[in-house]
Formats: sequence, C-alpha cells, structure tokens
Amino acid sequence: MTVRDIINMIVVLTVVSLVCGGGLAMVKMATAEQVEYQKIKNVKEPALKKILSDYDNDPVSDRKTIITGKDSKGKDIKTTIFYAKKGGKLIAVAFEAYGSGYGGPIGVVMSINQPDEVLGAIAATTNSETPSVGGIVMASSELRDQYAGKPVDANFGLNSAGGIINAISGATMSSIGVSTAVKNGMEIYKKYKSDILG
Amino acid sequence: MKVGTFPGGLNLGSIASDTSTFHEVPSSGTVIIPLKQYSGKACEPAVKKKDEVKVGSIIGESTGNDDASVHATVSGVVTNIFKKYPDMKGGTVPAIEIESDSKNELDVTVFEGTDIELIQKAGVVDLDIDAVPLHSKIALAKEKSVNTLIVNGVDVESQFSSRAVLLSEYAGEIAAGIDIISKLLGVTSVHIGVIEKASSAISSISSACSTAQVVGLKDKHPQSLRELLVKAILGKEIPQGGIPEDIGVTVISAETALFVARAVNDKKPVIERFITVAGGGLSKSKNVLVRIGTPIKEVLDYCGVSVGGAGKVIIGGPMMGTAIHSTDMPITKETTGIFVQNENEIAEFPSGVCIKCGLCIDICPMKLMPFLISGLSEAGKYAMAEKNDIHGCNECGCCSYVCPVLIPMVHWIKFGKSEIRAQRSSE
Amino acid sequence: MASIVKEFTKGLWEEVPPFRFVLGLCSVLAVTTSMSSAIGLGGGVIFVTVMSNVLVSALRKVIPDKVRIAVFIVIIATAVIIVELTMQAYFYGLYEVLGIWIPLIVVNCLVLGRAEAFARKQSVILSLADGLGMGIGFTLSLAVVASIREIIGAGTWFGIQVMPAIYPGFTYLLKPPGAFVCLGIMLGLMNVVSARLDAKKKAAA
Amino acid sequence: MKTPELVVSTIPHVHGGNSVQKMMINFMIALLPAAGMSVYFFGPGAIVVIAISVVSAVAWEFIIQKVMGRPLAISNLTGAASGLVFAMMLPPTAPWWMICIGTFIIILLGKEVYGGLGNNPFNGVLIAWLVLQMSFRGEMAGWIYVAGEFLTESTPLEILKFEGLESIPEYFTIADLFIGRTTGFIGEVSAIALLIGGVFLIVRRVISWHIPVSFMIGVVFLSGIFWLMNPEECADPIFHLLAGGVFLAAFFVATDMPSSPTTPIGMLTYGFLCGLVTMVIRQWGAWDDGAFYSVFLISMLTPLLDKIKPKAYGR
Repeated sequence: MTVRDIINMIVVLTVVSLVCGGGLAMVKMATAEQVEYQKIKNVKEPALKKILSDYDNDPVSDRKTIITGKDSKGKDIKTTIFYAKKGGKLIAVAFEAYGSGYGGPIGVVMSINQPDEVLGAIAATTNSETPSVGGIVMASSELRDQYAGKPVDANFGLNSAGGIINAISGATMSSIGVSTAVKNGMEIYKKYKSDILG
Repeated sequence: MKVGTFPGGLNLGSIASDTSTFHEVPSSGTVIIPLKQYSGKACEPAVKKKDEVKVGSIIGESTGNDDASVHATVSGVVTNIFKKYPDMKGGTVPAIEIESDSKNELDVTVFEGTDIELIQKAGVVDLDIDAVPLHSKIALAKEKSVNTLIVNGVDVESQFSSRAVLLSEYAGEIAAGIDIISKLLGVTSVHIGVIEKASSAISSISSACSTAQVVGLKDKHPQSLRELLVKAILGKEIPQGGIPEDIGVTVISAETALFVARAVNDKKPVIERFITVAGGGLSKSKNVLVRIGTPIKEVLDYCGVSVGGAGKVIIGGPMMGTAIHSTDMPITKETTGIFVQNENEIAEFPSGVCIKCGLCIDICPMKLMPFLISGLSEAGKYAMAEKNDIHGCNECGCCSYVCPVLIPMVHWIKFGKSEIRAQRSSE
Repeated sequence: MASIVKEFTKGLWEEVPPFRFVLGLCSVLAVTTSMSSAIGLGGGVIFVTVMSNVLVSALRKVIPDKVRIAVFIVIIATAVIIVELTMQAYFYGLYEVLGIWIPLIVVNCLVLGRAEAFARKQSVILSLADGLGMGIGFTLSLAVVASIREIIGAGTWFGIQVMPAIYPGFTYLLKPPGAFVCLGIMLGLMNVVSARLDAKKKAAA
Repeated sequence: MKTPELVVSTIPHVHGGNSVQKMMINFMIALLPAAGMSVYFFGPGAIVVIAISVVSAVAWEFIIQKVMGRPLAISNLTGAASGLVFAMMLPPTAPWWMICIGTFIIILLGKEVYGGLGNNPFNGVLIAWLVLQMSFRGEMAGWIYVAGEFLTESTPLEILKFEGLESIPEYFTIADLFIGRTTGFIGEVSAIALLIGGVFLIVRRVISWHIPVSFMIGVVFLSGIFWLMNPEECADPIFHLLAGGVFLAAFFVATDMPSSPTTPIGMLTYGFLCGLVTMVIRQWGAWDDGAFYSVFLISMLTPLLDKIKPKAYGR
C-alpha cells in the first residue's frame, strides 16, 4: 500500500463523513422546530385537553417560553405557556409547575381562565408517586375539584397550614406535593403576569 | 441347576414341536453332494465319473486345515462331477452327483490314526450356523489356550427341536463325544447349555455326563448364537469382532459331539444330519434323520409339507435362515433345519418412516441402536454406521420382527456391512 | 431500459429479500404486528435503500476498496438518521411504535447487502432501480406478513375492524412465536409456488 | 429348474405383527378410563369436547394429506389418538371452534409440515395446546364442576399459588385429587384412571416405564426438597404428584415417540428433567402448572439425549 493510497483513504473517509455530518446537521436544524412541536403535542397535549375546554386554536403551536427564575445551579428555569383562544380572543393560559411529593417532583398543569383570572382546572403530567397512593390523589376528583374556580390570589395551602385545601386522607404527602405545585404555579403567574399576557 | 439368560431378545412362543425320535428319510435315486459344506475351501474330488462308490467312501479328501473330508452317502455310481453347482448362499461350489443302486452297501475301509486325524478323516465339522471344520477349530482353540468348553444344546431357532431331542435320545454318545473333545482341548470346565423347558433332555444329559455342568437357558431368540450363549452361561462378553476363543472359550454344538464319538469310537464318517422340518401346513414340526445330499424336495415330500407356487423355503429358521430359490438343492452339513412358508404367511417389509418407538433398542440382544445403524447404512453413511457398532450386529432379526413400521433393518445393516467390506477390499 | 425494469422487478418476486435471501428478518419478525408499523418501517427502508444505493453507486469510483464498508455504513447511517428525524417530526405516533427498529435499519443486512453486492458495481440508474425494487419488495413482504398477523391475530387491518365483532382474535400470531411460524409458512409457500412455476416453465419449454 | 420359482428375501422371514395402528388402539384404550371419569365429573360437555376433538383431528388429517398430495394415513389412527389426548388437555367448556383450530395445528404444524409421522421434532398435541394457551387464555380456563356441589372455579394448583397452602383443605382432600373430584382439564383430574391407563400401556409395551417413572421421581424429588425446606408454604410431594397434569403428561404426553429419546438412559434423563422443570415452573414460574410446558421444553433436548447410547455388547 502506497502513501498515496493511505492519503486517498483518509481524504475520502473525511470528506464523506464531513458531507454526511453537514447534511445531517442541516436536516436536524430544519426539523428541530417540528420535532419539538410533535414532542410537546404528544406529551403535553393529553394533559392540556383535560384542563382546557371550549377553544378553537391549537394551544401547542400558540405557545411561548419564558424564563422564570434560576435553579440552585444558576441555570434558567424555563416555563412554557400555552394559550387557548376562541375566535382569536384569549380565554385561558396553561402552564406547568412542580411540587415535591413522596417519590420526587410532581408536575401539575393548570389553566387560568382569562380575563377573570380564576383557576380553571389542574392535571398531573409526570407522576412518579407510589401508584396506589399518589395515583389515587391524581385520579380522584376529590382533590382536583377543590381548585376549580378559585381566584388566583387565594391561599392554596392545605388547611392544616391555614390554607383552603383539604388533604386526601392517607395521602398527605402527595396532597402536599400537588398543593405546593399549584402554589408555585400561582406565584409564577403573579410574578410574570406581564410576560405571560404580553 | 443354574439358569442363565441375556438381556433383550424375543420370546417367540415356539410352535408345537415334535419330541418323538427321529424319522429316517429313505434314500432315493440320486444324491448331490457338494464338496464344500463348511466355511473354508472346497475339497478336490477323489473320484471320477462312472466310479463306483459305497456308503462312507471318501469322495473328497481333506488335505489342509480349512477343509473337511466329504463322503458318499449312498452306494452307487458317480454320474456327474459339477464344477459349479449353486449353493444356498447364492454362490457356486463343486459337487458330485451319485446315482444310488438302492443297496446301501457300506464301505468297509477302516480309518486309522490319532483322535484328531480320525475327526479330520470322518469329515466332522462344527454343525452350527457357521460350519467350521472341527480339527481346525480344535487347533485354533489349543493355540489360544482355551480353558472352557461350551456345548450348544440350544436349537438354532425356537421353532426347531432337533437338538433337544438329540440330547435326550443320544445322551450317552454325546457325553462320550464331549469327553473326547475336552481331552483333546485339555479344558478344565465344560458347560452344556439347554433350554430350560426341555426337561427330558436336561435329565438324560445330566445323568450321562457327570463331568459337565448343565445350564438351563430361557427360551429366547437368539439364544443359540455363541455370543449370547457365552453371555448367558459365563456372564462374559466376547470383544466386538472377536471369536469366543479370544476369551478362552470354545463353543461346539451337541450334534458335533455325537459325530465325534462316532468318528473316534466307531470310525464312522458324517453322512447324515438330524434336522427339524417346520411350517408349511405342518401342525407340528417334524424331526428327521436325512442323508447328506438328499434333495430338499424329497425331505419335504416325506414330511408331507406342501410348498405353494409362491411359497418360501428357508434353510435355518424363520428369523435367521436363508431363503432358497429351488427345492432341488441338497441337504448339507450346513443345513440346520428347514422352515417352509406358504404364500400367505410371507412377511413383507415395505419400510415406513421410523417413529422412534425404541422397541428395537429394547429388544436388541447386542445392545445396539438398530434403527440408527440401518438408517445410516440406508443413507450411505458407512463411517458413522461403523462408529455406531454396525459390526456388533449378529443379524438375529429381532429388530425387524418388532418394528411397527416394518423397516427391513437387518437388510440395511447387512447391506452396510457388505459395502464397508467392499470399500476395505478395494483400498 | 429493459435492464432497468429487470433490476426493478427482480426485487418483487425472484429475489424478494426476506423470503428468498432470508435477509432483514429481525425487523420482519418485530414490526409486523400491525399494518401501519409495517408500512411505516417499509417506507423508511425504501428511502434508505434507494439513497444508499444511489450514493454508493455515484461514489463507486472514488471509494477505496479497503474502507468501502466504513463509507457504506456512514452513508447508510446518514440516510437512516434522516428517516428517523423526519419520522419524529411528521409521524410521531409511528415513531413511538417503531422505536428502536428505525435506528436498526442501519444494520439491516438488506441495505448493506445491496450496497455491497450491487450498487458498488453498477451505474446510478440501475442501482436506483435495484434499491427501489428491493425496498418495495421488502415492504410488500412486510405487508403480507403483517396483514396475515393483524387480520387473523387481531381482526383488524390498518387498525380498522375487518372481522366480525364476535371474532375472538387469534393472539398467538401477534406474539413472537407466531411471527416465526407465520414467516416459516410464507417461506414454505414461496418455495412451493416457485417450484410449481418452474415446473410449468420447463413443461412449456 | 423344474419346480416353480420360490420367493427369496432377506431375514427375518416373519414379523411380530406389531403396527402403529395396534399401538394407537392400545393408546386410546388406555385413555378410556380417564375419559370415562371426565364424563362422570364434568357431564356431557366432556363427551362433546372429546368427540369434536377426535373427529376434527381425523378430518383435518384427511384434508391436509389430500391437499399436500401425501398417501392417506388415517388408518394408522395417529390422528385420532392425537385428537383424544388433545381433548384430555382441554377444559370441559372449550368452544368447538377452538378445538378445531387446535386439531388443525396438531396435524399441520405438529406433523405434516415436517413430512408426516416420525419426522416431527415436537409433540404436535403440545404445540397446539401451547398455541391455544397463548391465544385464548379465557377459553382455556373455564372449569365447571358437576358431580357434587360447586366448590371453586380454581384448580388446586391455582389455589396453592394464589391463595396459599392453608386454603387447599377447604376445597380438596388428597383422596379427591386421587379419584378426580377436582377442577382441571378434563383428562388430568383423575389420577387413578390415568394410573390404570398408564400401567396398561407399559404392560402392552406401547411405552416403556422409564419416562413416566423418572418424571414422577423428578417431581417428588424437587417438591420434596421444597417441602422439607419450607413445609409451611410448600405443598408435600404427594399433592404435587396428584394435582395438575403430572400423570397425564408423564404417561401420555411425554412418551410421544418421535419427540422423546429412545435409549434407556436418555429416557430416564428426559423424564427426570421434565419432572424438575415442572416443579421449577410450579414453584417460581408465572403459571400454576408446568407439566406440559416442561415436556415441550425438554423435548428440545431429545436429539442430544439420543446421543447417550447403551453400552454395546463386547464394547
């Protein structure tokens, strides 16, 4: 094998790899937005459908991501806001917030009806609570119904902590998790209201 | 009495057999006497055409170690000397045709010599499936320093009864013969194997022969084969491909002992055979005394056996015998018995697909895997067949007998063996 | 032109990959539980075979022999990732169902086999026809197996109920052993049919 | 030659008269006691299942052999015998269409695709049974209990697995299991009837004793170990022997000729392994009974076990 052959091999491999890599990068960029949309649509839409009603747009495409504070490592926490519209008029916003439950963070999506700013409904997204306990909390309407129609600035703590929410017996930790998540969500809404609605 | 047996084998439930004495078949017009009636090479004819011979005259003289003398069995004139006369194994042998003068004059020439020379001159062969000249057998046994003699008193097949009857009728002569042979061999122990059921044979041979131990054997096919006789009586096995002499045993048949006694004590040659005729419409098998050279047809006629056009005549028993194509063939020293089948009794083996029922393995007295070996031979995989002990098979026929899908296993095994032999010899 | 047609049609019957060459069996067994996933994967494979065949054929004079397999794999992997991204972007449900089987097209012996055995030696047009034919043949085979399995196993076709509602569903066919049995029967039938056809041809000639 | 030509052939010149047909007749006779008991305990439903199974198996055999252009071999009764054993492995409520699917699989996938009787590597009955188990779980577990009052819808082994050892005496005694006053597939319930049939088969030399005996030794061995280690939770060997399909599998399923070994040591190993795997499945597996699964699993070892040859004479 001559040096020429070796160089030839290296050159061909490099060029092919570069061209392929470049092509892939282009495809990746071209599809990135659509892929993200599909992911959100498939992961979040089922939850959104539970809490939003009576809209005629696609909340997954009508979305905005805003920065809502920093985590312990100094990275931005991003929150995606979904807008439900009817006849072009905003009727509700929905977003996700987290509280800590028995088995890690509980994600809760909540909708806030516009323009009267009352809580529409809540639903769970990621739920790694013990199925038999946390599952009951999220599945039963007992807890969910306590939130519906409450104004944004109500005290969403459990009534043991002076709030308005009754915990589900036997699943206190999970109830605390859900209520914390909703409370966090309301904080975010109140703090970034101008960004969200703007 | 000790009772012995071997694993495997078949109880064939033998047909009603004749236990009365032997009926002598009258000698007739013409006899044909092959000059080779044993395993070895043929004798040279000692007579010419138109020579006159008497009963007991030597017509083929033994010269070496692998042949045995042949004698005239009737008195009369030599009418023909065939170079090639068909034998029952499908080959040809030289043979002498003698036309009887119905006088049955005895040859008065007296044999002289030592015991072993007398045995050679009288043309005694081991009257079993492979008829080996007895003097060469004794020489071989001495060379291998054999210390045990087994006398085979088991009929070659369950349908036959000639040996059992012989043992009870001629016990004295047989005992004398056994004594002569054991002295010649210098053996220390002698066993006589007899089927357990043959009680009269056992009682008479036990009282006649005090030095030998009589061993009762289960009536199972193929008990008469020497491998299984050794196994049943001594509990030892002959190495594969070997002979009993390899483990210090020699096996001779009961009628051999009888003829030894006659040769040594009475100086009489072997000119007749005790055989059983069975099948072919006989409700009971018949024991007969036949002159060697008598056409089989005459024996069958005497016994009243009918062979239909498409029947089968088998020399030897139904399990291991050889079917012959013509009843013109003569009785020889190799004839162990005659079994006749009519057209509708003939078993066919059209061969099905093996269903691996394992019955052949169960039954095989040699502890082989018959379906495997026959399948390998059929497929032409001879090396593998050899690895699976194709040479261990003694062709007793048990496997095909029990096979539910009628595979001719013995046929394929024999075929495989002959192919291997052909390959060896061509190399 | 005739040769183009020949190269195209051979993949449909004479050399249909899974049944004749027994190539690409893992995906045949894995994704044929329903028609939609079979057609989805089949589409991906068509794209990959066509693209890899065309590219390999176009570059056949440039690629040094010693590193050809590496180059083929790079090309095939590129095509497969394009398929994966596209599917993720536009057919997310299908993407979820097929999961690992899309990236595994890279090691589908059919694709590399065509590149190595055909495209490396033939012109671009012929390679295109070959890739297209092989891909379509593969897809049709998937479709046949999937049809049998879905209709008999679940009573549906493309998710639409085709058997009467009382039909209990022969779920054995939807399970892995059912896939093997189904594939085995297909292979057997292919051999029987082609043996009959050959015999007819011989009789005619 | 003057006389007419005689027939000449190789040895042997006689045959014992054994045939596949005779073996299958004996096999079916041996199953009659178990079939009778099933009719007594499960009522006419059992007769219907048996009749459909036998008739459809023979019919499929006829059709498939015609279509495939093979010589018809219905008269050797293997199809009918397979149908009868198969019926023994079905619940008394089995629907007719399921039985027909099963017998179709026995004949086609179990036998004819491999080239017919003798060439099949697996027991066709087991293949069909497994396919039905995978496809129609509900239909394969419909017990009814006719003679005497209704006690339970679970089999003894299901009770052992899901309710625990202490619940068994509420429903069954050992004597019940022995006679067959219990739930299960129609042919497997009555241990005494199967024992009678099995002994008959061994006496008639249709099967040899090696596989059934070593199968049971395997079951008793492993269940005995479990029982001695933990008598609180594990049932005793007698219960394991009588409950479920051990007797049916040991005498009638594991002894299927083409798929079981032929040599004595091979058969003993095969049976013992079947027994062990049965108990492993019962103890740790997801299914309540492992008798039939274990036979299927171990029959894959048959070609290997057939390599264990008996010691040839003079070797």
